[in-house]
Amino acid sequence: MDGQTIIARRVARELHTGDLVNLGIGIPTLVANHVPPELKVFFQSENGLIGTGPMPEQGMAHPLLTDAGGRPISALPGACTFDSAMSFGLIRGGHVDVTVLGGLQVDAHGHLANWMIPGKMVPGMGGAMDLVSGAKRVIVAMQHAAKGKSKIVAKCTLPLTSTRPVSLVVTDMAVIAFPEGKATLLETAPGVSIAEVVAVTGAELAIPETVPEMKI
Amino acid sequence: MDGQTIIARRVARELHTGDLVNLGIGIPTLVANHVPPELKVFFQSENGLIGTGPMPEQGMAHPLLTDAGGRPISALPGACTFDSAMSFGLIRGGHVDVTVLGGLQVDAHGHLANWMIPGKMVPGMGGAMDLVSGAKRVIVAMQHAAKGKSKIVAKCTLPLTSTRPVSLVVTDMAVIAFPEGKATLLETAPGVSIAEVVAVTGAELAIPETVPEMKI
Amino acid sequence: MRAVSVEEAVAKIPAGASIMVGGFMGVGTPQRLLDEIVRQQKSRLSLISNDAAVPGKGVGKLFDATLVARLTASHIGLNPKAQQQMLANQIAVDLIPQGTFVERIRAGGCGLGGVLTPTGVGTSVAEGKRQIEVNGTTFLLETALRAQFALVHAFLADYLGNLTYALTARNFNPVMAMAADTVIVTAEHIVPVGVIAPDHVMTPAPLVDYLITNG
Amino acid sequence: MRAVSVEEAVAKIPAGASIMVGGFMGVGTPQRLLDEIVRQQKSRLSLISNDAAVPGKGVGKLFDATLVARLTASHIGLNPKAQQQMLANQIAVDLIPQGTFVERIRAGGCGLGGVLTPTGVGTSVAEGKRQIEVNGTTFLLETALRAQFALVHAFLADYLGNLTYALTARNFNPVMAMAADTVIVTAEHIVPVGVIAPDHVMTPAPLVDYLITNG
Repeated sequence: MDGQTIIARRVARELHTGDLVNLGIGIPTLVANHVPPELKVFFQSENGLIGTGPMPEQGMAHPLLTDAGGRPISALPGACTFDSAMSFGLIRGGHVDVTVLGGLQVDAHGHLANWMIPGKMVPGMGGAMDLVSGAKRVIVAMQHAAKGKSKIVAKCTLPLTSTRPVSLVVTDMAVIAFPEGKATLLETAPGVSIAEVVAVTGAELAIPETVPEMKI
Repeated sequence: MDGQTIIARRVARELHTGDLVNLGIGIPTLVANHVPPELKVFFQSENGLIGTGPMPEQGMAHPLLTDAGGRPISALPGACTFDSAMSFGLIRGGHVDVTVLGGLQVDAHGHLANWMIPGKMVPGMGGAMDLVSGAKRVIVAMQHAAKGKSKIVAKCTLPLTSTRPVSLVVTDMAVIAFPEGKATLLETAPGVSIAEVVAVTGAELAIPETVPEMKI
Repeated sequence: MRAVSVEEAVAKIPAGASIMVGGFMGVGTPQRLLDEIVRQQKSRLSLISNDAAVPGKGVGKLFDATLVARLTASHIGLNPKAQQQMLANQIAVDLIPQGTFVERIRAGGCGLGGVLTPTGVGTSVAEGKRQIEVNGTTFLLETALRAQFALVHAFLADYLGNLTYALTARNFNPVMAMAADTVIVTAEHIVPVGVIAPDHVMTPAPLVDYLITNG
Repeated sequence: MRAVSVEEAVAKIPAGASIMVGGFMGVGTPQRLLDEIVRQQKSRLSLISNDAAVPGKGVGKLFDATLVARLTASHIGLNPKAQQQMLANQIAVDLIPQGTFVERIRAGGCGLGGVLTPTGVGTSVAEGKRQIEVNGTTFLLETALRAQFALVHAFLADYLGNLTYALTARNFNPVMAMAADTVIVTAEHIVPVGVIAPDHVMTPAPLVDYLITNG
C-alpha cells in the first residue's frame, strides 16, 4: 500500500456517523474514498455545500456545482447549499467536527504551518486559518518527510497557520498527537519500527509504553 | 381632516418609487394607506418581510405571515422573506431608504426619544435604536403636543433612542427639519399659523422667510 | 441528529438552563416544546428570546408559569405579566436593541467574539460597554451570546435534519440554531430526504441534535 | 432597479474604481460584466474578490488584461499571472483568511464597524491589527470592507430585481450585494415577478441598482 493510501485510510477511521467533515486539497481529498459506506458522514465544501458527492458521470457535470478548486462534483440526496458567510460561520463556529488538512510543517507543540513559503509560495491562506482556528478537531494528513527532511519539526520555521495546536497528525509512518502540548507517538504504520519513526522525526517524540500498529 | 390623517398623508409624500420603507407602529402604520398606487414602494416588516400587503381577506390569514406586532398581513407579488440577521443588516446597513417612527420627544437638535419613560413604560427598544442609527432617512410622525405639552422640546428629558439626529418631523401642525443642527419650520398644516406652531413648540424654531402650507 | 419524543427532549433540559427560543411575538415558536417545559416545570430558566410574546402564547407561557429567572430580549411591552415580574424584580431583564440581539447570537454561532455596532452609542445602552473607534466613527463592542439549548421551530424538516422556515416564522430560528450547545427542533412537517431542494435548506442537518417526532 | 445593457452598466464604472466581484474560482462570477470591463479597458481597478481564478476565466481576465492595481483576496495560488504581477510589485495584494474576508464584507453591508475573530491571532495576519480580549480570549479586530461597485451573478432575477443563486455559485454574491454603493447584476435567467417564491429570494430587490438585460 502506498503512503498516501495508508494516510487516507487511517484518517478515515477518525470519522463517525453524523460528523460534519471538511477535507483540504491534496492527500486529505483522498480520505473520502476510504470512508466505509455504512458511515454516514457529511462532507462540507467550503465554497458552499454540505453533502458533496463523487465526480458526476460523463456529461452530467453542472458548471455551478464544483468543489473549492473549481472541479465538478455532485451532491448527495439531502445536500444543502449556502453562502460563504454561512460556510465560514460553520467553520469558525465549531460546527465542523473534523477538518483534515495538508501540512508543510508541524512542530513539537502541534503548531501547523501549511500556507506559505516566504519568497517562494505566496498563494494566500484561503480557508486554512479559519479551519484550524475553528473546527472541533484538526487532523493533519501529510508525508512524514519530504526530500529527506522531516516535516515534524522542533519549531516551525515557516509562518504558522494558527497558534491553536492540531489534534492529530497522520503520516505514512506514524500517528502523532499532542497531549499536554508534547508530541507523542500513538501508532506506527505497518512495517515501520519506532526507531525508524524517531530517526526521521525532527521533534522530540514522547514514546508511550505501547505503540500499536495502525489499523487500516 | 383629523390630525393623524394629515400626518400620514404628508409623510406619504416623502416616499419615492423604489424606496425601501420601514413603518413603526402607531401613526406611522397609517402612512401605507396614503401612498398613491402609482408609487412603487417596498415596505419592510422587520420580523422578516419585504413586500407587506394589506390585511388578508376573511379566512385567508396564515399564522406564519404577520407584522411585527403579530397581526396577520399579506404579501404582495415579488415579496421576499429573510431571517432577523438579514432584516437588521438591511436596517443597520443603510439599505432602508426611509423609516417612519413615532416619537415621545424630539429636541432642538433633532434627537429622538421614543422608547422608554423611566419608572413608567419600560417595554424595551425593539428595533427602534437600529432604525434610527441605520436608515438613510428617519422621519418622526407624531402629534405636535400631548396633554397640552409640546413633544418638540429644547432638550430631551427622556432617554434618547440615538444620538443621530432625525431627518424630518411631521406633526398635525408642522413639518420641521434640522439643517445645521437647528430645528427649522418648513411647513405648517392647513389652517395653522406660524404663531400657533411657535406657541405650542417647546424648542426654539428657526423660521425661514417663506413657510408654505403642507400639500396633502 | 436523533428523532425523539417531546417528553424525552425536554427531559434533557435541566432547571436553571439557558435556552434560546425562536419566534417573534409567538410566530415561529416551538409551541410543543414550551408546553412540555411548562408540564415538566423546568424552573429558573435563563431565557433568550426576542420578546415575551403575550400571555398564553409562545414564550408567554413561561411567564404565566413563572419559570423564567433571567430574560435577554429586545421588547417585552406586549406581555404585562413579564412586565410585572420584571418590575417586581422576580426576573432579571436585559433589554437590548433587536439588531444587536440577533447580531450577538449570530456572533455566538459563528465563532466571533463580538461585533462593533453604531446602535446605542451615546444612549443608556452604551453603559458599561467598551467603545471602539474605527476610521473616526465610534462603535459599541457587543459580545457574542450563546445558550445551552436552542429551541427552534421549522416549517419543513427532513429525515436528516435539514430545515426550512416559512414566511415571517423564520426570524431568529436559523440564527439560534447555530448558537447553542444542543439544538432541539419542532417542525410543522417532517418530510423525506430530497423533498427540500439543496438551495432551499436554511439550516443544514448537522446543526440539529434532536428532532421532535410527530404525535 | 433599472434594466440596462452591459455596455451602459460598465460605462458607469470609472477607471480606478473599487469593485467587489462575486464568484469562487470563476464559479458564480458575472462573466459578461468582466468581458465588458476588459473591452472598455477600465484600468487601475481595486479588486475585492475571493481569489484570482485562473487565466482566461472569471476575474482571471482582469489580470490577463493587467487592469488590476490592488487586490484584496484570500487565495491567488491558481493564477500564475496574478502571482507574477504581485511578485513584480505591479499589484498591491492584501491576502486575508477567507472567513475574515467574507465577514469583513458582511460587516460593510450590515452597518457594522467590524468583527472580532479568533482567526489569525498570533500569526502574520495579526500584524498591525488591534487585539481585543473578551472573557479571557484574544480576538483580532477586523474592520468592515465596502466597495463602490458590486458585480454580482445570480441564477434567477425577477423583473423587480429579486435574486436567487444556484448550488455553489452562491458563495460571495449575496454578501457583496449588500456591501457596495452600486450593485450591478447579471443573471442566468430573467423571470417574471412571482416565479421566485418569497422564501427562496436570497437578495431582496431593493438592493439591486442595475440588472443587465439579455442579448
